[in-house]
Amino acid sequence: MSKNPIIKIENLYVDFPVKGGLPFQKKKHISAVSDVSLEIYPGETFGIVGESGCGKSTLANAMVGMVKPTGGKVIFKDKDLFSLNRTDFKKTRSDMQMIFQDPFSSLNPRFSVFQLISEPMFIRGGFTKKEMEQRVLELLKLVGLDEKDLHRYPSDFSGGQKQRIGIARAISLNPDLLICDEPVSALDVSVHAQILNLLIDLQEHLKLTYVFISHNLAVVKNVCDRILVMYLGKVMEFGSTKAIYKNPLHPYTNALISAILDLDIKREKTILKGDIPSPIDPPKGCRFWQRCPYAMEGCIDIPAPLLEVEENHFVACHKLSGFNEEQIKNGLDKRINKDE
Amino acid sequence: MKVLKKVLRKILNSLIGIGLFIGKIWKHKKGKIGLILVALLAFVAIFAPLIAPFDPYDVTERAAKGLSPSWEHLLGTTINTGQDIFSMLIYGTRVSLLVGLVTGIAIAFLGAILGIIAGYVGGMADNLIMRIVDIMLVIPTLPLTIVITNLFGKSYFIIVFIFVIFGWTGLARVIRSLVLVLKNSNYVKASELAGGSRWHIMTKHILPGVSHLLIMNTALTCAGIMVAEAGLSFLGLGDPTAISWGKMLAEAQSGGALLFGHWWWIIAPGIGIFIAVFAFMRIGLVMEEILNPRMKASSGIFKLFKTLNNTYIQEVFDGMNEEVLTTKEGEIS
Amino acid sequence: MQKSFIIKRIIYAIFIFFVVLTLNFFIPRLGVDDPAERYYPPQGNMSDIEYEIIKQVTREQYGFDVSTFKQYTNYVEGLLRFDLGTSFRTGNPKVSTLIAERLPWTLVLSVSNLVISLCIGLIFGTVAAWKRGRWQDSLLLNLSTISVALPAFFIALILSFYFGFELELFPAYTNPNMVSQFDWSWEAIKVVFFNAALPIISMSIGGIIGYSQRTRNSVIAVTNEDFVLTARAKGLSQNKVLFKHTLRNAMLPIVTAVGMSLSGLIGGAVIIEQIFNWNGMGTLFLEANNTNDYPLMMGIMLFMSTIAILANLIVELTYSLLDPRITVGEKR
Amino acid sequence: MSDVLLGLKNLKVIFPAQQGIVRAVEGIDIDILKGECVALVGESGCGKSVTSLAIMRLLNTPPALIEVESINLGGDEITKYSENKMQDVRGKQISMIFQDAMTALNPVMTVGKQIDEVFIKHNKLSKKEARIETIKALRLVGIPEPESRAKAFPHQLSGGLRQRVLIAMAFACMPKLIIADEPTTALDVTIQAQVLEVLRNMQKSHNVSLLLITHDLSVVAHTADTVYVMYSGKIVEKAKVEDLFREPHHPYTEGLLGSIPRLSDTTKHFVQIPDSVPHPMFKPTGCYFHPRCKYATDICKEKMPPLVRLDNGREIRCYHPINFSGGENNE
Repeated sequence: MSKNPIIKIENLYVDFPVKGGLPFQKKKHISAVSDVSLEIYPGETFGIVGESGCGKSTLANAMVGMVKPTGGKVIFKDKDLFSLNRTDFKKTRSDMQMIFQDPFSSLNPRFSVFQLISEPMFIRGGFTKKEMEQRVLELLKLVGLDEKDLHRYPSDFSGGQKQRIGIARAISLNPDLLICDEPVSALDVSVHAQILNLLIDLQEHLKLTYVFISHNLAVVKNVCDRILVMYLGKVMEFGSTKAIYKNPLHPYTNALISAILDLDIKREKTILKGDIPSPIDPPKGCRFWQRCPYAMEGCIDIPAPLLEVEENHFVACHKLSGFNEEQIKNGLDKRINKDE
Repeated sequence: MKVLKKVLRKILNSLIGIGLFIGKIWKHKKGKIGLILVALLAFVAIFAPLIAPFDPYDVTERAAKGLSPSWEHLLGTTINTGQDIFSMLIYGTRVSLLVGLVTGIAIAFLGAILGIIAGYVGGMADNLIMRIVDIMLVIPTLPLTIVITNLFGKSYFIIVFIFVIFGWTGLARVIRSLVLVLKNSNYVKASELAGGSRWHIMTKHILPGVSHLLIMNTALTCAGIMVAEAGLSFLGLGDPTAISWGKMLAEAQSGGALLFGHWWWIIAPGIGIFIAVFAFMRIGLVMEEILNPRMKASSGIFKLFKTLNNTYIQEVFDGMNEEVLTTKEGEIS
Repeated sequence: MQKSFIIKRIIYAIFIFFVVLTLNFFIPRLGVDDPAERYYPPQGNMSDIEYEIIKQVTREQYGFDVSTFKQYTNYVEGLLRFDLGTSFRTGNPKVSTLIAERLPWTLVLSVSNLVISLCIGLIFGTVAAWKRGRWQDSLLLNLSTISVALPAFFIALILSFYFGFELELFPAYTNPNMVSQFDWSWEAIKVVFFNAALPIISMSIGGIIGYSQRTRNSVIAVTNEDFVLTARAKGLSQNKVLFKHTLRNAMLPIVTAVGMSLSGLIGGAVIIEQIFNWNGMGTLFLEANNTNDYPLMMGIMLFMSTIAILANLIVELTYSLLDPRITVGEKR
Repeated sequence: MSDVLLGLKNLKVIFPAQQGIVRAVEGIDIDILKGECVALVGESGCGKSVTSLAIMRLLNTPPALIEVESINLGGDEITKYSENKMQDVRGKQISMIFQDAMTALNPVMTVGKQIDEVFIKHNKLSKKEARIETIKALRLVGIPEPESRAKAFPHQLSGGLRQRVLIAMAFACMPKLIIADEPTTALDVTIQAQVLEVLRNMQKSHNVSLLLITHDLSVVAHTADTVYVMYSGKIVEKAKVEDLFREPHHPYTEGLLGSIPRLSDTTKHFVQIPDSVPHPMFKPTGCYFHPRCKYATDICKEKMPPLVRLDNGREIRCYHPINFSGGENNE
């Protein structure tokens, strides 16, 4: 894939100030996204995986410009999103759309299906009512809803159907990039497959590019071409889905994969100790060291660099990158003894 | 021409909206009472001169002071001035309703605008508005009203003004917290992503989202304001020339109604206040039920349980009974 | 976290106090160039020279002969010594002395009102929530609509008419000797009790119903919470679930309501005091209004505001004690 | 049959409402053996949580109306117990773990105190003795520094720790049966694995029976012994866990299994069940699953299939079961 990337993120940082504390005290910050760079190519599905608080949603929000980054750039279609003026920004951004996790709160209960799906067209303007209706009917068919549903309200629909409406709204303006923020995790299990299949079909049909955010590695595996694993705002591992599943190199990815309760394979499981630490003032070195079964002295203070270990497979772990001679002399390569 | 058409359509739409809304209230038994009462009060207030049998301001010509209720004077006359109490009661509707409605609507406007600004714009504007709210909350309203009337003279204009200045704070707070919820909802986010301007989001999502709460609050504020107006008039802070129920009560007290046992002189304005406040309260409460069905559902369920037909329930239960078959594997179907 | 929360709240309260104080200083100066005019309005039979002299005397007496800024700093300085200024009455008594004289009498009414409303309201409300949907509950619901529509002063008039004039059970007007002859003797306390009965009842009817309604809603809301189910699943008795789990959480909104009413502790009884001729802060304020006694009026206003600020502060701190989640400014 | 710990027979729960009657649970039987882990699997609204509350007799009437033939706990018929006697059963003989530990714990009480209550109520201990037991219980579920954690309020603990506190509370008196209602749904994947591990170890080492209620079949795979699959208020299939995963008989179970993505999958598309769960007030005629079932025939639309109990202990409610030796729908 040597094409031009559709969206490119360069060294993105997003910090949030923590509320509370006295006015004269130093403000604390949540480091939600820290030094993330990536490129997404047209037509692919890019997965961002991690647990709650890992910054995956913040990253997605920064991509679409809903959150202003504290550092770094988001370049969408060769335009730096945050240096554009207001009108250009809006115009550029409307080529990116989002599908939300909770279909119950993502549809305005006061809008009919027609109003919901045609809202983006209405905002852009230049459509007659007839055109809009035509297009909405087309979209309804595309996402597997009935024409009769046109003038019904969200409360009449089940979770899965609501999500279909959400998808129809997102694709109504023919966007290039669709960001799916946990599109199935709020739905009933038996509906998951429907929605995922619909997304896959739409991608083929409309030549969409997806950014697929999920906490569930199993879902991501079938859908995504490449995966980015995040933990506490940092990239842990990054590469093609095949490579990562065949050979997870980072201990965290390994744990995530083994946490999937697979029906078929009864494999040895690594269960991580401890909890996800608070994103306020995260660990200085490797952000994962407190829970890492292989943590070494050096992991505490020195952040692990993101290294390309295979072609298109990046890992940030000291176990792979190792330490230099001086550091080894100082005993930084010693395993931290964890009292079991 | 086109603009005019658009404006007219907007007005028509909102009128239809209000109509639908009133219909919703009308469906509730409680709401019906409220609506009927409000309509009645409005009728009385507008046609007061036609309904009232006497001129309530007339203190000169009547020698008959302190009359007991009779067919001529339905509620008797005042002891000290000989005014017709029934006519005063009819005219009192005007002040009560006018002050209540004007204040209520003004508060709704101010509270909604400031609440939405605080919630939606956020940042400095939010900070400023919320600090003002905090300050308003600690200033005692009634004493300040007294001070202001002392400074600028007594009139209903001043009273309405102070009510509005102090009344918006509560509403703004409620609206603000709802706006914060709406603002962070995914559908607003989706709208923003599609390029929706602030204006679009404000008018299409936020304002309709708070409208129910706004109307409910306005009804309840109207009720509260009418009580407060009666209190201020009772203290003699209203327009000294106007006739209001609160002032009637004060006159009854000072005029010796208590002493001479003219209880109707006290009861009549009291009932006036009661009916007016009650009507608006009812509408407000029905709105609250529509907004917040969980709280009222309880009594409905209990009533339902009382009326439920036991044999029907038994039938439902029995209908679920079924045989369980036992077979060997492979012999199925 | 706890400590910084307290400090923050206190700093904020002081800030609010200063704003209120400033408003208080400037309100009587609204619309006139010379504050003395406000304090001593021109009277018909007075010649210009006479009036000028009187104004001059007033200025000197009340410290208006210096610049406005200086007056302001003097005012603030006086406040630090708990000096709220000098009343315009004959004999020029200190505002603070006048307030101190009347305050206890207002507190007799408002504190008993608060205690009665709260105690009875809590019990009624809990019962109504417990008997949700039965007659007790619907009775409360209907009463609450009615009570708002019947203002306290109307109830006061009716009570004073029926119990004071018709039945003559309680005095319809306060005995003017009650205050001057009060000597803590049993007899005197009995007199106070008799005179206060009607005002307190008329004030607390609304309060009782209001608190009942709040308690009921709050208890019902908490009863629907998951942790109440957990408590029941532990096998706790109904009483334990109610008192240890439900009520404590249900109290949180009630505390806010009490705080709100604390701020009206002193100014809330103006009309009732007026009806019963009760010698409290409310009547003092009305007297001041009738005599254009601005230092007294503004002194009382500031005093009331200060009480309200303190009440808010206390409520916030109490709340943070009752609800451990409050002081945490950050997640986790 | 002496090794049956809990025998639930013919439980029916309905919720009358203004618009109609919600048939939440329509006559289900569940047997739980001693020391066994039984899973009750179903989607939201299928009546699985209502079932658990009905066993604890914690459903309020109104809004619920309950009819049950028998709830037999270790030989005693608890349907006949008075409320007082039932309070002795709850927490002591049956206890519960709820889904969301954040809301299931009282926010204004320290977690230690909340566990103390169980010991004080059932073991008649003093406050001090209870605290010692509480700390033991917290240590048992792997909470580090239990002494200081006992003094913490729920919001000061992380999600995983909170869930462990609930587990400690449920195991406090070593009851005969624990009902866990979606115990890991609200947690992160790595934490989920920890908590499931703790739950399973506790259950196995203390030989407690566990009724695991979940919508997630993959949780069931490594935890449960027997699985009941529930759909729209009815049991549609019961089987040993290995049997169920190897050869599901009911089309719904097949669909559920298919929609779980597996690491070994190679195709891009998922096996999908069309449509969604029927509204509990407006259920279809005949078999409730027929509108979504690819094997449905005319009889499925008319008549609810009976529950068939096979001699190998499996139960199935379907006219056209699949994966049968000699069955009609084998591929």
